[in-house]
This record gives sequence, C-alpha cells and structure tokens, in this order.
Amino acid sequence: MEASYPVKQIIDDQGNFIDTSYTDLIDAKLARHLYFHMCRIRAFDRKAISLQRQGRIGTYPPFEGQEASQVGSALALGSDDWIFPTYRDHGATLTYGADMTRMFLYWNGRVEGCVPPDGKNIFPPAVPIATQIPHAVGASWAEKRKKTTNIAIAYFGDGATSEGDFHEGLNFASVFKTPTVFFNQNNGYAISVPIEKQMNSKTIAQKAVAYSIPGVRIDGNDCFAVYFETKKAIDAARSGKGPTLIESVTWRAGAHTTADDPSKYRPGEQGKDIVDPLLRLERFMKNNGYWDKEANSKMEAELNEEIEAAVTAMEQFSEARAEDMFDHVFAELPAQLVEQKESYLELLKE
Amino acid sequence: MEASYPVKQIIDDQGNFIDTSYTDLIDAKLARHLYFHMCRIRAFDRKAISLQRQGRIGTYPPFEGQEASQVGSALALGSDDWIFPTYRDHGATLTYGADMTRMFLYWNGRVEGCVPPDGKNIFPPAVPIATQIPHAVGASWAEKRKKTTNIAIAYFGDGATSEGDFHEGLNFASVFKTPTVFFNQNNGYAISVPIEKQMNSKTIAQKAVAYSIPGVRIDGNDCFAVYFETKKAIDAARSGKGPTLIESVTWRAGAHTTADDPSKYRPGEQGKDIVDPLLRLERFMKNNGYWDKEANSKMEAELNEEIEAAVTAMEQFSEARAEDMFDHVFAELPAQLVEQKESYLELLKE
Amino acid sequence: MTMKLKETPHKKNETALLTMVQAINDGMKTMLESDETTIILGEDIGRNGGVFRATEGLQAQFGEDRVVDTPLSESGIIGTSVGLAINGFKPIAEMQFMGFIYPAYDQIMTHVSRIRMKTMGRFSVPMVIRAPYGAGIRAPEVHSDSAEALFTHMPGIKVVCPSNPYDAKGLLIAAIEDPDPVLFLEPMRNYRSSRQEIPVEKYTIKIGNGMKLRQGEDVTIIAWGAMIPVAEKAADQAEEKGISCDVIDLRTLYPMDRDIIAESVKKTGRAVVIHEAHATSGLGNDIVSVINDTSFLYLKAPIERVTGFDVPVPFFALEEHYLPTPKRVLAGIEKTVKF
Amino acid sequence: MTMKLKETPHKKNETALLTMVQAINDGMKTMLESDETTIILGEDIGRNGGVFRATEGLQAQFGEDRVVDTPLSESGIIGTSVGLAINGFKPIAEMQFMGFIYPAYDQIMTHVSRIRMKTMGRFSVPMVIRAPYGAGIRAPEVHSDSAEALFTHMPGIKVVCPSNPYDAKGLLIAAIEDPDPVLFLEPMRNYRSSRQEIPVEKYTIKIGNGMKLRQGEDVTIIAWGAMIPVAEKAADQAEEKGISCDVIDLRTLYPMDRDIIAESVKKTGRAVVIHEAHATSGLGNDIVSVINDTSFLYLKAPIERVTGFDVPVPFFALEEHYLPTPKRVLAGIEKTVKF
Ligand SMILES: Cc1ncc(C[n+]2csc(CCOP(=O)(O)OP(=O)(O)O)c2C)c(N)n1
Ligand SMILES: Cc1ncc(C[n+]2csc(CCOP(=O)(O)OP(=O)(O)O)c2C)c(N)n1
Ligand SMILES: [Mg+2]
Ligand SMILES: [Mg+2]
Repeated sequence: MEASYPVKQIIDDQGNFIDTSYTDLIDAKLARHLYFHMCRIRAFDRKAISLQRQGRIGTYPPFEGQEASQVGSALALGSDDWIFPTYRDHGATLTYGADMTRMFLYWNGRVEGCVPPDGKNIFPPAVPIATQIPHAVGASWAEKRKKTTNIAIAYFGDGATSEGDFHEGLNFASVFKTPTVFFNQNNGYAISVPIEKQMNSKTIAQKAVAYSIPGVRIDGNDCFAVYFETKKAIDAARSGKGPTLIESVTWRAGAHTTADDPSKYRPGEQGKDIVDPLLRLERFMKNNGYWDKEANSKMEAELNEEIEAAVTAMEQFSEARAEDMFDHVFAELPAQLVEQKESYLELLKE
Repeated sequence: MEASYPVKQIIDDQGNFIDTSYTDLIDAKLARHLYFHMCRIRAFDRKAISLQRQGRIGTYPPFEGQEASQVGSALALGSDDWIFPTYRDHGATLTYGADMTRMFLYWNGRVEGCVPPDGKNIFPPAVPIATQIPHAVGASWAEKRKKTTNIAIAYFGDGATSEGDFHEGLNFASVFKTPTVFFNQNNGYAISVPIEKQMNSKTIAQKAVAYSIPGVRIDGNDCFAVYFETKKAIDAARSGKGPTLIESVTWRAGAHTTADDPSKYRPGEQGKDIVDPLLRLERFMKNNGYWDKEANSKMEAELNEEIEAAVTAMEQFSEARAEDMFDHVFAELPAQLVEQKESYLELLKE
Repeated sequence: MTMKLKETPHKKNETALLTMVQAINDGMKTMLESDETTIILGEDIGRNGGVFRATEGLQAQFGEDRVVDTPLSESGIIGTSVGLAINGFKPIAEMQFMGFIYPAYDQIMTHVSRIRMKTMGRFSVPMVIRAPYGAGIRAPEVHSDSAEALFTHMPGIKVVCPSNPYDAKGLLIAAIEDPDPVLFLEPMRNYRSSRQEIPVEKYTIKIGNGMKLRQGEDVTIIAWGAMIPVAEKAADQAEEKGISCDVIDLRTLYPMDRDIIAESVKKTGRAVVIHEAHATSGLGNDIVSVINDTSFLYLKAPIERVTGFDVPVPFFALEEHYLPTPKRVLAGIEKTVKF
Repeated sequence: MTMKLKETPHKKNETALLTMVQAINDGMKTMLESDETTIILGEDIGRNGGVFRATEGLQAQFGEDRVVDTPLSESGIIGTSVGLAINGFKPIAEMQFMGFIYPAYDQIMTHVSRIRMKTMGRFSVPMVIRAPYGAGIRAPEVHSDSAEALFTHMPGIKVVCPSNPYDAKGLLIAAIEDPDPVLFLEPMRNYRSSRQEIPVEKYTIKIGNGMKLRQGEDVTIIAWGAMIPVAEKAADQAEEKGISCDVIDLRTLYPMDRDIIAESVKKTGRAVVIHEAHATSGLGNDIVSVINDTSFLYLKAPIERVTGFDVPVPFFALEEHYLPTPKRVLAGIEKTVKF
C-alpha cells in the first residue's frame, strides 16, 4: 500500500527542484510569500512559548516544524472558504487572516480569542479530537447547496484518524460529494503515541480507499508540494469533484504542549535528520537567486514589531468580564440564568 | 477498486462448481450439514414471522435470504470461539448452539432470551448498531492474552460500516493484531437506505485497506464460499495472523422487521434475479447425487417438531417476574434499589 | 442565502383533525414551505418517511436536497448539521429513537450546545434534534430510553417535550424558529393515541411555558409527555376519593417554568412529580429543588416523586412494571395527603 | 485464566507520604501486582506515564501487555474493555480528561452499565473507568467538565469521587475489586495539593459510604472531590461567625450514602450542598430529594445549593468565576441560618 502512495515532493532537502514541471510555476514572488508567512508564524510560535515560560499565557501547543504544511495549505485557500483548525493549527489560521492579538488571547484563556475577524470563516480550534471533521463537511455541504464554489478545509492530526468522527465525516463527504479538503498533518506523534501504535497502516492517505475518494501523500515540509497539491484538491472541490484526503507528512519538532516532556517517550535522535522547512525554502531561494539579505532582516524587524504590538495589545486587553460567562449561552437569557447572573454580580460587589 | 475485490464463488446459481479446486473438499456430509442448518433456521424464521402476525411474539427481524451467510460462517467456528451477533443474526447463533426456546423468548421481550447455554460464548444481540464490533475485538484480544487459539467473530451489516465503532474497532484489531473475524453481511439495505446512499465505495471489503488488514468479498448466497472463506479467516486469526474483514454479499429477501414495509422504498423487481441460497444448494446436491428425498421430508418433519416444541416451551415459560428488573442491575443490590423493589412488590400485592 | 418565502395560504381558523405524529409532520411541512433554509436529516426519513412516518411525504414534496436520507451515523448527522447550521441552514435532525442519540452525545455536548458561547455569538447553531422517546410500545432493548436529564444538564440547548398534537406542532415550529439548538422529545406512546383539531396555518407556542391542565386544591401533579395521560387518570381516581388536583404539563423541560410550579404548590402545599426516567438524577429532583427554593414555607408534606426505577429500562415483557402507572401515582397522591 | 498471586510483602503499618495522584498510582500498582487479570488501557499512559503521571512507571514494571497505550479512540477503549472484561480481565481504562469521555458515552450507557442486566448475570463487566475532572487548573476548553450526573443517571454503574490520597487509594482498590463497573472521578485540583501518610499495603474503603469530616450543630455541608477544600474553608469562616457545621464528604456519588445525610440534617435542620457541576440536573438536586424524603419535618430552612452556574465551563480566564468559592458557600450558610 505504501508504494501506491508515494510522498510527492517538488523540491528536495537541499532546495533543488525534484519535479521540474514546476520550474515555471514557482517564482520569487511565490517563494517570498511563503517564506514571509512561515517566518511570521514561527516568530509567533516562539514568542508564545517564551510568554508561557514567563507565565504570561497558559499552556501552549507549539507547531514548529509544521510551518510548511500550515502556510502552504492556508495560502491555497480563497477568501470565502471555510477553515476548521485544531489547537495546533493557528499557524494556518494566522496565515489565513486570524487576528494575532486574539490568538494570544485564546492561549491566555480568553474566549475572545475564538472570535474571527468579520467575514472570515475561521471556526474555533477543535479541542475534542476529530470533532471538527464533520463540521467542515457540513459547512462545505451548505456552500454546495447555495451553489457557490466555496470549499471547507479541515485540519487534523495523525491521532485524529483513530476517532469515529474522522470516519463518519469522510463517509458523509464521500456520499454527498461535498467540497471538502481533509488536510491531515502526520507529524509522527499523538502526544506520546507514535503513528505505528496509532494505526497498522503505513500511510494515512490509503484510508481514502475506504470512501473511494482521492488520497494523496505529500512531503509536508516542502512548502511548494503542500501549496500546489492542496490547490489541486481545492480546485477539484470547487469544480464539483468532491472531497480529497491529503496526508501531509511532517514533524512535530517540539513538545506536544509546553506542559509535555518529549524526552520521556521520544528517542533523542529521532527527527534529527529532518531538514527544517524554513531552511529548506531558504536554500531553494538561494539556489534560485531569490534570497535578499536586506529585505529579510527588514522583514524580521517588522515581524518582531507586529508580534510585540500584539503581545502588548493582548496584555492591555480589557479585563475578562464575569458577565460574558452568562451572556453568550443563549441568544436570550432564560430567567434562571438572569437570576444566577444577577445574584453572582451582586455578591462580587460585596 | 471493485475489480480488486472480486466476489469469490465456489458454486454458481445452478449449483455447478465454478471453483473446481473444491471438488474434493465438498462431500455429501458437508452439503447435507449445511443444508440441514439452512432449512432449520429458515423454518424458525418463518415460524417467528407467523407468530408475530398472530401477536404471539413482538416485532421480529427476518433473515430470509441470508441463510447461507449465517450458517456457512457459524459452522466454520470452533466450540470455544466467541460470537457477537446483531438482532438479525440469530440464524448464526442458533446454528452455533443458542437455545431455540430462548430465541423465541428474546423476540417476545424476555431478557431470559439473552442468556446463552453454559459454556457457549454467545453475546446478546447488539441493538445499537456497530457497538458489538469493539466487543469482539476485546474478547478476542483476551484470548490472545490467555495464549489460546480461540477467536471472536463479529456480525454486522452494511449500514453498520457508517458508524464510528466500526472504524474504531477495526483500527484496534489491526493495531493489536487481535484474532477477530469481521463478518459483514451486505444485504443491500439498512432499513430503507440502499448501500449506494450508505457509502460511496462500491465494496465494503476495500475498507480493510484503511487498516492494512486482509479484506475479502464473497458470494454470501454460496454457502460453500462462505464456509471456506470464513474458515480461512478463522485459521489466520488462530495462527496469529490477525483480523480479516469479510464482505458477504447477500440479500435481505423480506422486510427489515415485521413492522417495516419494503414496498415503500424497494423497487418490486429488485432482487427477483437472486437465486434463493437453499434452492442453490438443493440444485448442487441434486447435480452431485447428494439429494435424498425421503431423508429430506423426514428432516422437515423433525424440524417442525423441534420448532413447535420450542414455541410451546416459550409459551409455557414461567411468567416474567418484576423482581428480575431489579435483581441483575448489580451483583449486590444497593439500599435504594432494595427499597424501590420492596415498595413496588408491596404495591403489586395490593 | 436567499430566503424565498412561499407560504401556502391557508384559510384563517381552518383546522384539521390530527394525531401527534401527523401534527409533527405538519409542523415540519409548514417550515419547509416557509423557510428555504430548513433541511431535514436522518436515517430512513426520505422515501420511507421515517420509522414512525413523521416525515411521510416530505421528500416527495421537497426533494432529496431538503429531506436527506443520511448514512447510519448519528455523530455524522449532528456533526454535519453543526456545519450546515453555522453556514445558513436550519437543520432538523431526526434521531430514530432517543436511545440512539448517545453516539452523537459528544457532538451535542461539546459543540451544538457551546458554539454560541465559545464564539461570543459570532457563530450559532439554530438546529432542532427530534427524538422519539419512552417505553410502552413493546420495542426492543435500548429503544425505550427517556434521557431528558442528560440534556437539561447541558447548558446551551433547550429541551422541549409536548404531550398532545396541538402543542407538538406549535412547539416544533417555535423550536425550528428558535435561534438556539432545541432537543425536541416526542413521546412515542402519544404519537397516535389521540387526535385533536389543530390549526392548519402556522402557529407557535412559546418555549419555556408550562400549561395548567386542570385546577384543584389539594395536590399539584407535575408531568410531561407520555406521563400526562397517566397523571390525568390518577387525578381522576383521586377526584373520586375527594382529592382535587392541579395538573401541570411542563411542556418545556429547559428552561423550566418555575412560576407555574411555585404558584400551584403555594396553593396546594403538596406536590407529586411524575416522570418515566430513572429517579436518581432525574428531572424530578430539579422540580423538588424548585419547590424547595420557591415554596418551602407552603409545603404541608414531603414532595412525592413517582418515576421509572433506578434500573435500565427492562425488555418489554417487564416494561409496564418499570413505568409509572396511575396506581403508583395515586399512591403518591394519597401519601402526600395523608402525611 | 490463571491468577498467579505475587503480592509484594509490605511491613505491616508501613506508610508513605503521598499526593493523591501518587496514591492512585500506588493503588493501580498494588492491583497490577496482586491480580494478573488487571490491565490498564488509555492514551499516553505507557512510556509517558499519563498526562498527569498517574501511571508513571507502571508500563516499565508490568510491560506493554498490561499497561497498554491505545489509539486515540475513547469508544474503542471502552468497547474493547467490555470485551476484555466479559472474558476474564479487569480493565482499568483511563479517559485523559472527563471532557473526553463523551465519545464513549454510548458504549458506557448501552453496554458497560447494562450487560449484567441483559444477561441476568451470565456476563458482567468488572471494569474501572478513571477520569480526571473539574476546573481550576487553567486548562483549555472542555478539559474542565464535571459531569458526574450524566453517570449517576445511568443504572448499572457506580460513581466514586475521592477528595484525598488515603481515600483515593482505598476506593480505587475497592473499585478494581468491585464485580461491577465503576466510574472513578479524580479531582485534578487535588492531585498534588496535599500529601498524606497512607498505608503502603493494600487496603480498601467501602464504596457507598460517606465520611463526616467535622462535627457541628447548625448547618450540614455536603460536598465531594475538589469541593471539599472549599467546604472546609467556608466552614472555618462560618465557625468564626459562630456557626458550627457538619461537613460531609460523600466520596461515593452512586449509590449515595443517604443515611449520613439524613442523620446529620435531622440534627442541624439546615443543609448546604456544594458541587462544581451545573445547578440544573446536577447531583445537588438528588441530595435535596434525599433530605425531602428523609428529613422533611426537621428542616428549619430551605436547602441551599452552591454550584457551578448553568453555563458551559468557561475558558480559564473566567473559570474562578464559575467555580463555587468559600465566599459563595458562606453566603449560602448564612442564608440558611438567617432564614
Ligand atoms: C476526544 C479527545 N480525546 C483526547 C484528547 C487529549 N488530546 C489532546 S491532543 C491529543 C493528541 C492528538 O494527536 P494528533 O491528532 O496527532 O494531533 P497533534 O497533537 O499531533 O497535532 C490528545 C490525545 C482530546 N483533546 N480529545
Ligand atoms: C446507533 C443506532 N442507530 C440507529 C438504529 C436503528 N436501526 C436498527 S437496524 C438499522 C439498520 C441497520 O442496517 P444494517 O447495518 O445494514 O443491518 P441489517 O438491518 O441490514 O441487517 C437501524 C438504522 C440502531 N439500532 N442503532
Ligand atoms: Mg500528531
Ligand atoms: Mg443491511
């Protein structure tokens, strides 16, 4: 089976073309666009980790190592599409247009962090594993019913494939031919459980066979492979060809979350051979003369500013209000909730 | 995909050998053994339908048309194996050794109908669809842990493949290499929903690919194909080779249950071309000179006696006791249950 | 999306004699006609019209796009309905029996009921989950559960349970028009037990209001759904013994109409609560609390609860022993009066 | 299967100073040593020792066959545990957080709790489901649920919830040895909040018995698990105001120790019930009913419930507002006393 799902690559670890059919399609603009976003989300990610260490935000799940997968796929989306992320996919949602200040707020336990910018169809990160998969199917089904060409993309991990909702969601998508892209990031682990213990199949892509939908396996650290293969799946969805399952083979470079210690379960040498996706793109850009040192340091400075500004905004954000715990449970508060709210606010005043 | 899962057959509709490699393996004894059990469960099935019509038992789900699948698979089992049926697989459990009187009791709303004969590992029929699949995995896992060669077989329908428990169960079985046989009876419908609306895949066998386990597709109306292919899967399980998914392609000749009216959703002509599995075996026996008219009418008379005796036993069975509603919830009744029980029994006396 | 309104005009005050299941069918039909965003999903609800015929004829009239036979997949039905609901549709999802809602429990608990909260209203899930519930129709195991308390303990979803055709149509339409998710429980035993003249036109009954079925002085009886006929019979028998009862049909289980309970108990000083779900952690305990909180000083006797026992709903040969009966309710009534 | 008993001999009365999570680990270790049929299943419980380290070191000592890292599949974990349990094993299944037990709800509701009933005892499911529950540790959404009432409303399963290391080990061993399924709720906030000298040897605490933590005259406070420290603080503050409290740690939520409640309320005539689950259909209502049924004539004031609000457990920036605090409990105490 593995043989029938080869890992698709466009560039190799040294940043050289493997698939030369793309030489005309990839120019400086695209390379720099991808590179910018990968640098941006990495800077966010590292900042978040340090904020957590300083106790300025809560437990945080880093995505370092998965930047090519998240940026490549997010940039392939159109502005009216839907995105259903997990807790580790804010690299993708930030790239797609989520607000950075609110992203920090989310990781600081603020519900405000789930509210997307107006007009952006970004769903809150799914915490119960795999539950977002049927949501993406339903939202894209709605687009199909409205006769638009919009699609939905669901992000999920290797561990998520073990849950019933993965199966039920893909079955629905295949039966109703919904315009859905199932974007799996196979980062090798579900917390401490390696993929060999998660499933007996050598690939995740082959699980598409169960639904007779296309399954593709791509090098998730090759931002071009991710970008172009995701685009193909999106175009197929837009043109009524139905869903695709993409297995983006990548690597969780860090811990599951800042509360996790991978040294307990992950052999130290594991992953050492994996070339960082940013370095790989940098090599490609240098090989092709797209590398502009000045522009880069300028970019880094600007990103730094953007992030610092977002941190400040997060920390100066208005205090969390007890009222908000009550006010959004229903469109209209039932009498008993009004009572609970008022008596509690009374007590707070005392 | 369909092409890679051809329907395995040993005899054709006319009862002639297709796969001649079995000519030596199939003798009069085996043919008559299968025929006897298929006649027996059909007689039971038809009796149950008429009892329901007379209001002597409750709603009943007939399995007519699936006798080859249920008898062929059940006879392939060993005496210490485990069987996890649905509400439609009592043809299989009766063949495996379930008590006929208790079977009638079950369909008359008596919990006594779930209690198997001592030493028979027959689990109660699963009513929530697909929930028995992980049970079979767990029970066979236990046998593996005990280092026996016993296996478990899970029966389930085409509709059951849409539930999360189907997926989670097969994934566990594949990861822990449990000695489990997943015996799917694809009878074309889940109540009113045809398989084309249940799934996008043309076969159920191909769903095995998701777990990298063997999947086979067999003619579920060819009792020999069912018997020998199930045996192969069982032997593989016994010898530590892990689970197999079998798709037994058959046909629900009757209604979903006696409360169902298939004419509402099933085109009248559909299935007309399907040769009844008993007739098919009869033809085979005649072609091969295994047919013994006298023996048959004797057999029918005996079956009739057995069934009438079971009906009588069911109807003379001791009255249902209100106590039993309380006494089996826990090994030891908690105080509040004792109180509820006693005060209710008091009230009944009044 | 565009909402073509194509109300079929009905003569004012026109009525039809319908069973509860017909009234539910009529309620869905009414909304499918008046709101293009409504979509029905479920198992066997299309051609087959549902195992109880609640959706009879709807697919033929509105097409396979709006009355959708789904795969056998409750979590898939609710999960995709969430996606449809946040994106402009009003799904009406049928769970074939309440006992088969459990595979979808995670979706309902962690998403359906929480999406408005977790997005501060940016996304909401206006959907209705219909579920036939209860014992007494000689159905197989697990088909007879009465699990309302598993959902009243779930902030973010409303729970409604009509007992008659008129309420069924009015509450169902109100549920479909509600901006928030509503679990709509249908007492199977009442589906065809009686007919009622009900308006052919569209009407709603406010979610959250109970209904006084009869006025009495001595005891307050509180029930809903399939237990209403039981309550009525018991009240009749009590009358014969000179005990007059207030009988309240709660109709909405969350949010509960505490005023109608308090007002009545303050008058009678005695209460008997009936439900067919298990006693422990059943909704009857909430009603005891409502009375404790509102009417403590008026109570003349302990509140009686007449409920299903703390045992799984038994196989049908014993189900009549499980269910509250007029006899058991009457015993409860007399106990409070004689206290 | 064969049950080699290889108890590691401990000196009598030997004790160790342990946190609750260490005591739970010790309880599992004790049973893995003494009963070969025990097997632990869960996500990340092997090498990683569980996200709270509850199974730390157990896989290293007992091997991958007995301490099994499973796929990410709660229904699979519980469903296969059922199969293991009916076939000679005693599974101890860990749900990583109680908020992730919902995908397994169907298996627990329709099988784990009903198999003994539906086979009249021919098959039974002696298994333990461990689940860390509750808010207050700044965890992400859904990680902080307190859903005990969803299981006390499920006949056929027992529900246990210790509040300290000593009870945790004794109740866990009792749960593992129980012939029926037990849901074992572990208050995350108490995991490491205190240490206690507890016996190194095997001991059990009877399931079904509450515990009186302090004697008082004026009010009965009833709580469990993570709410015990809150109850104690509130009781201290009440003492300062001259109000003396009986404080009861229920320890077992089903079957509930009604006697310890009745005995106390008959003395004090007043009660305050505390839990962090939502008020509506929360277990507090059951306790109100227990008092109504047993101690009606002794009540001097309405029973106060101090609970989580009827809102989803909020994101952690607001969780302290959601949880009952000593201040809220004290207000409840004073309300009953001043009534
Ligand atoms: C239903 C459910 N069970 C358990 C968890 C706890 N949990 C959080 S993340 C995680 C691992 C997920 O692994 P994977 O799907 O590979 O995604 P990754 O974390 O690697 O991005 C687990 C078990 C959860 N969030 N939801
Ligand atoms: C979880 C669940 N949902 C719905 C049902 C109602 N139901 C009973 S049988 C059935 C169809 C099952 O079809 P299939 O799996 O093909 O088995 P068959 O009846 O054809 O033997 C349905 C939907 C159920 N029993 N359990
Ligand atoms: Mg992963
Ligand atoms: Mg079928």
